[in-house]
Amino acid sequence: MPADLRTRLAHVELPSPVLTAAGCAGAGRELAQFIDIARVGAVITKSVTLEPRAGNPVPRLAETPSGMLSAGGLQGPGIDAFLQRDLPWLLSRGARAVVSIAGHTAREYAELATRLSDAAGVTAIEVNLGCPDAEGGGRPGRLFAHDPASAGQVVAAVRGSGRWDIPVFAKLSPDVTDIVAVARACVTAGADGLSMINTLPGMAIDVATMRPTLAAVHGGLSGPAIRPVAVRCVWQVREALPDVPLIGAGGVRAGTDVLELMLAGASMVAVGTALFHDPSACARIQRELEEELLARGIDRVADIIGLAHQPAVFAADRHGRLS
Amino acid sequence: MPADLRTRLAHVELPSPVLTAAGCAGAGRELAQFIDIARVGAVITKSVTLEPRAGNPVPRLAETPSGMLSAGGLQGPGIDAFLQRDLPWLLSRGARAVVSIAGHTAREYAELATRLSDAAGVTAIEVNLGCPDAEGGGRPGRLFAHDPASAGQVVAAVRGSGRWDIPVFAKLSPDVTDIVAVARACVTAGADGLSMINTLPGMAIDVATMRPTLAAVHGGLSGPAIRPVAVRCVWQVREALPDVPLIGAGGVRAGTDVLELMLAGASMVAVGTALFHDPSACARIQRELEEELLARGIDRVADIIGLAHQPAVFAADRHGRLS
Amino acid sequence: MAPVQVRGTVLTVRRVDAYIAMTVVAPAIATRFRPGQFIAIAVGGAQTSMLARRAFAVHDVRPDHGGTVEFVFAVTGPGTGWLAECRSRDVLDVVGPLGRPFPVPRDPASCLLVGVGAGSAPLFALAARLAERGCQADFLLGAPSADRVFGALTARRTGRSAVITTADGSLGARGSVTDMLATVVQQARTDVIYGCAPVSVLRAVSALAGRYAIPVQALVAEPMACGTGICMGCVLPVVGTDGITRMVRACVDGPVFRGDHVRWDDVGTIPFDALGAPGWKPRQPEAGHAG
Amino acid sequence: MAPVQVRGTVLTVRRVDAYIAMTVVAPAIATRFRPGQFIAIAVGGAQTSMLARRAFAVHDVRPDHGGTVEFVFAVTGPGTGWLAECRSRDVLDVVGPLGRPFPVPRDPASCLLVGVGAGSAPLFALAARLAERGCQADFLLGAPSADRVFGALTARRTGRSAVITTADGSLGARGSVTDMLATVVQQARTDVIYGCAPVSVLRAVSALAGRYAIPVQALVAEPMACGTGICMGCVLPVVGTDGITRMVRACVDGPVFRGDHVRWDDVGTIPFDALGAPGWKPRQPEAGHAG
Ligand SMILES: Cc1cc2nc3c(=O)[nH]c(=O)nc-3n(C[C@H](O)[C@H](O)[C@H](O)COP(=O)(O)OP(=O)(O)OC[C@H]3O[C@@H](n4cnc5c(N)ncnc54)[C@H](O)[C@@H]3O)c2cc1C
Ligand SMILES: Cc1cc2nc3c(=O)[nH]c(=O)nc-3n(C[C@H](O)[C@H](O)[C@H](O)COP(=O)(O)OP(=O)(O)OC[C@H]3O[C@@H](n4cnc5c(N)ncnc54)[C@H](O)[C@@H]3O)c2cc1C
Ligand SMILES: Cc1cc2nc3c(=O)[nH]c(=O)nc-3n(C[C@H](O)[C@H](O)[C@H](O)COP(=O)(O)O)c2cc1C
Ligand SMILES: Cc1cc2nc3c(=O)[nH]c(=O)nc-3n(C[C@H](O)[C@H](O)[C@H](O)COP(=O)(O)O)c2cc1C
Ligand code: FES
Ligand code: FES
Repeated sequence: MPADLRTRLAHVELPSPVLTAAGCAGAGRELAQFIDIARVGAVITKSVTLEPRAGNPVPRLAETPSGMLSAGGLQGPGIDAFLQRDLPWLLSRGARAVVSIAGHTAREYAELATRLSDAAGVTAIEVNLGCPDAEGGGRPGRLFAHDPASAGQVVAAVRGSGRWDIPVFAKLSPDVTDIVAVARACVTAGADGLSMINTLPGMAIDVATMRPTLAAVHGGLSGPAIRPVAVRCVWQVREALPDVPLIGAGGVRAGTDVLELMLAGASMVAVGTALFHDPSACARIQRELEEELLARGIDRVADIIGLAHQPAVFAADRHGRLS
Repeated sequence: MPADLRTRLAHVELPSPVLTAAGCAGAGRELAQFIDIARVGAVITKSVTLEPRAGNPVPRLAETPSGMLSAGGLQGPGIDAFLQRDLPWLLSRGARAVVSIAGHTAREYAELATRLSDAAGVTAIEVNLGCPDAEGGGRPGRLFAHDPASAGQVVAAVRGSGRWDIPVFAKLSPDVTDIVAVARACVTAGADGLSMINTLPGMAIDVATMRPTLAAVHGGLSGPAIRPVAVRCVWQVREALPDVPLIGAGGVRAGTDVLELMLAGASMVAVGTALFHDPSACARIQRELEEELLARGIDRVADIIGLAHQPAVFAADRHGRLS
Repeated sequence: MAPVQVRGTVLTVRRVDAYIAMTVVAPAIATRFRPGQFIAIAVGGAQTSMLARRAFAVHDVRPDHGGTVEFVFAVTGPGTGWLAECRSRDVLDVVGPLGRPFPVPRDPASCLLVGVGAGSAPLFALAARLAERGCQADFLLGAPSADRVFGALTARRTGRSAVITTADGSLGARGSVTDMLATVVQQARTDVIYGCAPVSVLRAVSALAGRYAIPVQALVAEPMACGTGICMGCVLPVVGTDGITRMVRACVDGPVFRGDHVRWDDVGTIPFDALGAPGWKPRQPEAGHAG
Repeated sequence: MAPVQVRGTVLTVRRVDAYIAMTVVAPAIATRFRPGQFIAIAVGGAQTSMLARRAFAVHDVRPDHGGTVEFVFAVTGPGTGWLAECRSRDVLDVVGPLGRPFPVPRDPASCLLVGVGAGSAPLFALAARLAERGCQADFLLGAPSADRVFGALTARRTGRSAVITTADGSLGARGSVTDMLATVVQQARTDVIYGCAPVSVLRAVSALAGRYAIPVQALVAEPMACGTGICMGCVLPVVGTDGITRMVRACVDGPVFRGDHVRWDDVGTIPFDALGAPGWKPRQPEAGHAG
């Protein structure tokens, strides 16, 4: 009997803990050529902004060892086109939509949340805090996610504007000295759950042109290269806030990677960069996850959430040590 | 004619910008079986502590995609044995020794610096700030490198105890919200140069045992996976402090990686994890670097330091754009 | 038809001058393929450190073994280096056919096919399809040197005419395809131009075609990471029929574009008037919403 | 003699039951090799994502092609999986011979060679060397099942005696090598034991040998990342002749250790009395420095 893959996104039930990560699957349309997106836990959409955005010039992407640097600049059609075209399409395919939102000010986030509340069929909102805080002053390039207070303000604004029954997940960045402090601030401000990690700030220099490879100079590092950082962040936040549901992301490429992040404390896991490499990754990973659970005699995927935090004896005792 | 690889470590001249990174080449003895360590720019030794240390239990290492997680716990013989055995051996081979030091308190660092000042032949001191601050209070696991004030205190203590003519490099960690602030504090406290990056905090979970892979639970991520983070840190610090010499490290595996970090602003580049994979990496990388310089018509490696910060036209103009 | 993802067995690997021609068994791709489309291949094996797929224009499809796909490449980096090491019976993860194919004229026309380097590869399947439509194909192929002109012989054998240019003069005329373009267009009385070449060449081709009022279909082979439209890494500014410039994806909306629609001079930038560019404002504010 | 790093061409790849035996041309390693030493191989090719070298005990060296090295492995993960795909004429980056070899008795002695799984592989070169010294070799080989007993035939052909155990009873006695150990030691009047097996088995072998006051030389094949002594990833607690426990590197100070020197029960820990353990104090404070 295949394992029960159902998991809970706050009060919403998902058929699988495997989601697509924001910005790595558009609004699901392209992947639907390769897999049945109704069977994916949910599609986390590309972060949607109030206005259409043309994004950054190319090169926007650079391959790095087991990773990818990207600086797309959130190109997208804006919330109007998203609500008219993308969301209905996703729903028509039977998929669940977690809508990621991005703005320059807490007000913009709030407005986006309001707009989403008027729309039917939004499973959850993911608040992309990895955006420069236009009013933050101080250091240029400072993100909402860099500061507990700014992060909390944005979350509170969204919570105050969105519908009470749409769960709000705050997406954290790993490039902070203390991620737990930011996590706490978001939960205190009303986040139903947390999502981590966004990309790590990185750079590449083209040794032929002797200039930064990306047109935007700086970019975000993603892919298997950063998985150990994602596991660490999920572990730390789970340790501090054991009751808050977490969406883990960062370098997931195989079923065992989902296991790893769930054992660390994630209730759901999002697949990002791996989709560029394998457009059917979500379906494959889900299959691999089922096989891994079967091999361990685990009936319900929900049983492994955070299991690695338990003392060794107990964990081994419950599910038998494999070797 | 081969390119001139000489570079300056503060007021000391090195025959090559390619060094071994702290903790990844012991004190040079093992590598000397494979390469002539006198031809390496310098050997940065494993961080030496006051007392002998047995380190952490195994597993201490875990392979990750294009990276390595490690938590060795600074196993080592202590400063006495180092000065009696390791340093003289290095000098007898004609190698230059940059001695990395690690402690729990600023006093310990100061004492180590004093001991090194009494010894002959120390080319420079690298202050490993990636150690838990025993007196830091607050968050457990807080490193000196996490806080500008603590980092500055350690550097000041070392500067105040060591010989004035031995350059002091402060080694920074990348897991901070604002690495430039820490860099500034170290320079203000008297560091002659900065070294970056130390490992990124990470974790892995063994999906067979369902427990953290490393005995120490948390570890440091190194290897090519983190190179984009290293390039970004070097770039940021160079931008803020253009006159401070930098030792770049993080994922260097090939001659082009040295170029990349030097173009970003490093005067020297240390090779770490790649040595596990290829014990003759330093010699090979040096050869590759010479070839890359030759192909670009660059006579002196020192000319490329920070070149990627210059406007595109100028950089291209000076050295001809390759395609 | 929608692309598919298959595990295709390598059938043959041949050296062709400076190039490698690789044939992979992939019936589902071969049957769907139309000239101008490309495939995206995962490189580096199971534990690969290279996450971006490598895109290659399809050179040819054949019915043997249920359907094979051939592509031609030069080793220019680690991905193509790995591919070059593959041997017969190795298995590749291939996605395709991807992108918008070359549109072909309904009625017989005089077609000029311009290719530079490996960019010539996709032109031969196109020529075959043009022949089915009763079109004439003239070739204008260029490269830095003789060994990097792909398909000169085939062009001479199958084309109505074939002009070759090399930068070092080692084959055909010394110079670049753009030097010969006007001459060839006039001699061949070209009705439509198809091109696959670096952007600088495609720009020149499009400019000249504009002067002669000839339509151009340009295959843009700019860097891509996914090939399937999700990474947004391959955008270029293209003017829509509504006159609005949008940053569109070469892998989905291309790789074949109308030459007069691409803002060649602005490739690599976000033109200030592109939809959603910084400071951009909708030209017709929605009535009633203006505040 | 110091190890070398070479690029060795794969000569043959053979399946041997559940194992793969690979022979690599590496004269400099072959001539330096002594039984018990190992090699460390880089896996995954030029752009590999796998940075740790994979360690393999040398099974055999031969003089052909200037000197070849053979090792035997099972596919247990991505590194061995990649190796298993290598074919004749591929080139591997190999470092070796590494580590402390098996010491051999000066005078003829009755030697028992205990191997589990692929751990049997290094015992045959040892047996040959023991024979040169006029020693007798008895074999005690075990594995989970018949196809994972390596070298049963050779053991029977070349050993004075050979006892096989399998967990499932598919070959020889049902059980593990530790079950048969006392019997074999008594029957063969063993003077010295050589073992290569998991730590749990080596611990049992050492314990039994202790009771019989027989020396044990144990080859420890615990996880390693570099094999050359620089990563400090392979340490285990070993008691020195001065009675002090130190965390020593299996790759440099081993892989062969005296069984009675390894603190088997404490492998995987830092014993509180190990030099430099937390709270550890030198037993003899230096005179005059006590403050
Ligand atoms: C639609 C299309 C069709 C193509 N057809 C062919 C063909 O028929 N024959 C051929 O030899 N080449 C073709 N290319 C170019 C080919 O994809 C690149 O040469 C190849 O990706 C280089 O990979 P590399 O790892 O060897 O080199 P590197 O330059 O080291 O590649 C490194 C990275 O850059 C990306 N990249 C670099 N240049 C290109 C490029 N021009 N296109 C796409 N990605 C790039 C790679 O995906 C990778 O992420 C085509 C490209 C496109 C977009
Ligand atoms: C001295 C020595 C001799 C050995 N001799 C043999 C032999 O003759 N035949 C054989 O089949 N195997 C031998 N091994 C074990 C062999 O090295 C591992 O099976 C192999 O490294 C596993 O790599 P993998 O990627 O396939 O598996 P994985 O288990 O996925 O390896 C992942 C990581 O763990 C490390 N690792 C895991 N297990 C081991 C291990 N036991 N030893 C070293 N590193 C490990 C690898 O280096 C890598 O970093 C020996 C090990 C040592 C230390
Ligand atoms: C090209 C690209 C675009 C991304 N866009 C977004 C985005 O719009 N919003 C967001 O919250 N995260 C975005 N991310 C971050 C991913 O959602 C994810 O958090 C991160 O890439 C780590 O996961 P991965 O390693 O599986 O890619 C993007 C990542 C990439 C590579
Ligand atoms: C096993 C291991 C041990 C290390 N030990 C030290 C150390 O003792 N002191 C120190 O400052 N850095 C230490 N480092 C960090 C490296 O010096 C280097 O900064 C980091 O690994 C990034 O470089 P790399 O990617 O080339 O390894 C260690 C790294 C590894 C992998
Ligand atoms: S290559 Fe990824 S969107 Fe075009
Ligand atoms: S394996 Fe690296 S020190 Fe032993």
